[in-house]
Amino acid sequence: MRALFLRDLRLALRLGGGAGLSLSFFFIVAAVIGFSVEPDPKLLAQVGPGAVLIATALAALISLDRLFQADFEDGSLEQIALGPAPLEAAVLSKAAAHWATTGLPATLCAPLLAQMFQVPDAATLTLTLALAVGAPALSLTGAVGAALTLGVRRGGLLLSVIVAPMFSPTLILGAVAARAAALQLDPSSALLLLAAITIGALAIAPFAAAAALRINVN
Amino acid sequence: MVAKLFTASYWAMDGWGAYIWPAYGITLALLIGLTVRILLRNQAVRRELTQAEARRAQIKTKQGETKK
Amino acid sequence: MAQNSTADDGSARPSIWRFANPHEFMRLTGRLLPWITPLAIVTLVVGLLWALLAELPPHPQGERVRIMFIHVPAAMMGINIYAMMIVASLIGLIRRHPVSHLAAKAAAPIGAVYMLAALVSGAFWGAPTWGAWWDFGDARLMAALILFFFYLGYIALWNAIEDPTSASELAAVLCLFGSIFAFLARYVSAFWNTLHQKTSLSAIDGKELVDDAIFVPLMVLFVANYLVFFVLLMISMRTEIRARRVQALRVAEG
Amino acid sequence: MRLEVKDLAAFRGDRRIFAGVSFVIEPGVAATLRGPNGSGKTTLLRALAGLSRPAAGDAVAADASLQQERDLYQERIAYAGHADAVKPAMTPREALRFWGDYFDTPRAELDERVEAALTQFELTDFADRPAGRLSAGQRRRTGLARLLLLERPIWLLDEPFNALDANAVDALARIIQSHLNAGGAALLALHGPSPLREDATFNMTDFTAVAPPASDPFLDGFDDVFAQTEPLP
Repeated sequence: MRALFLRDLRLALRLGGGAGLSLSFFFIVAAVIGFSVEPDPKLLAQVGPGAVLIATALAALISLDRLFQADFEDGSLEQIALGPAPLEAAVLSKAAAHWATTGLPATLCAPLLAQMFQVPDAATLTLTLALAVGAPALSLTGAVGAALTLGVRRGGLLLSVIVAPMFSPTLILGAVAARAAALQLDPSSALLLLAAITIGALAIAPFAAAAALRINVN
Repeated sequence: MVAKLFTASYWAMDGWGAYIWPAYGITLALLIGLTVRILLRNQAVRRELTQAEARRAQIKTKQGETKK
Repeated sequence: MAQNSTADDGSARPSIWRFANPHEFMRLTGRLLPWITPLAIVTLVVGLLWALLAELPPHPQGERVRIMFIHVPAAMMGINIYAMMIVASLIGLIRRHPVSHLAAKAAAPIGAVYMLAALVSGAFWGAPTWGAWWDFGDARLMAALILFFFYLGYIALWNAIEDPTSASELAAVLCLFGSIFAFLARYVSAFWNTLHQKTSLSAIDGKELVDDAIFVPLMVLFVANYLVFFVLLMISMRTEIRARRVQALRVAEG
Repeated sequence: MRLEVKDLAAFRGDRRIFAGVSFVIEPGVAATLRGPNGSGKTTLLRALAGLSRPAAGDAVAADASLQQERDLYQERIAYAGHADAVKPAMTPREALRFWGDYFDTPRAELDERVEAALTQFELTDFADRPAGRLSAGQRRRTGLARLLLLERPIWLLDEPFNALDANAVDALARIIQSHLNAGGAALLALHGPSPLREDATFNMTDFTAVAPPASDPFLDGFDDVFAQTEPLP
């Protein structure tokens, strides 16, 4: 399982410049949202957390399409399925590798981006915490979407339509947490629920994705 | 009760008619559209099926002849 | 997720799964449709006329309550149909019965249309009441919107996959896994209200509808919509079963 | 290791590919699977590898049954399909090291076994060139080299010799032979002649059922319902 995680990380670094590519996409999306909003500080501070959340979700969504497709095409997925580790574990390590190249860098860069939007410090801290807790759920549910659309040619669009509604609870709670912190209210309940969603996804997503892979790989 | 239908005030619905009637209208339009689509697809598939069954019957009779 | 490793022998057992055999289902629905269809139409017409013509008791909403007669049943149907799809998908995966997969596939467009109707009528209710056609803070409208997207994703997945057996199993996995988030969305968007209190759709419609003059037509419309759903479901399923039959014949020839 | 197949049947969607497949491969035997394209050779191999669920029947590797103890069964099987499972961005050495590690080869022996596999398949002189720049034959050999790392008693090989040049075929034949001498078994799906002694040959044509699948719920026992033209939808 660790072998698969390390291999995926090495491949991500070697092929797409690893986190670099998804990170630049993350910044581009946030910047574009920044352009398209009147640069009034009060407005930007409110839009900031939303921009960061949208950028994180899109950065994750874009790279989900190839999560299993590449291995499926060159036969690696078959061998992974035949391996000693259960398919669920393989899904977990692939989702972890996906998080490491999209969710994690976005979480680390969120404070920087929040400053660009003049988001108050309390909200920036909470937003980063929310991303740290919530971003893995994006990779896990995304892995299920990627496994479901494996057999579909050019399944990227279908993948987004299927996965976007699953991102909604995490994105809403992230925004609520940031907004609560900005209003000096207590964001802990939203953060706790975010953690609950991620843990729930951690428990269920591997089984759903593995079931979908078994259907597609036969 | 039905006579009320012809009074203008009924259709106005205290001024909210502009919201109530479209709500009913669109909902019914959606439902009718759905029903029509389902029935049309049902017809198309039934036509397809009768052709397929006919083809199958032909093949069966042809096989029947070759066996004799 | 049910791990169905043992092969199911597929023979029609004389148990309650009798209707799960396509042949039985066609015969059963063939007998059921002729009388349930007129019943559904009559109930719907009666319900609608009652909702439009009834003398309403004094109510803060005034005439706008009539939109509730459309919005509440539609929203309920949208949610209950998705619940039915979850059960059908579960049965389809565990008992490996293609007909229950087809039930979920046939129910999806109907559920999507009901959800859309709920959204539209909700917007028409919201416009005069809060002056906005859409309110992202309203938990019920947000849940309806997200569930509507799940319906679209489910239907899109079915159409994107050629092989009917893997399409049905993948759609079932999506339906079951997606249901967690559809359920979550219902409660998550209520969190916005913790930030600033304001009346919203979800706040009012529970209590005010208990009054008899409103409750009875509402119930009639509930029953009418269920009947309409069953009629449309049965017709769609008969179509789906015939389509699978055509496919099987074509493959057998091929 | 002995592989026994009992009455295996498989579907592709509604179509029955084969049924009643039964044979035994004794240790030390390399059986050949022949049959025209599309007759289900690959489907049978994938079913025996546990990749797809057979519709009926079972396969037993020594004492582990595919249907009951799938994981135990799969630990005895090594499968090499048409695709080589080699990432273009990885070099043969990295690929083999990854697969060895993934298949739980003890870390201590891993490097030594990878080098042995590289030399046996004559891959040493381009072991550090990314697979994307290797020829099809070289990539195929890298894929097959994985078999040596796994040390699995039963080999299921899907047309292993195509895209290989003459001496690569001999090298592979020698490797399979040494695997057999060590008590292993192998099932090869082949088109052309086999460079190995053909101890047993099975032909897919005797397993391909012509009649439509009996248990397809949408086909059998359905005719009367559709015969009468109902007015109903």
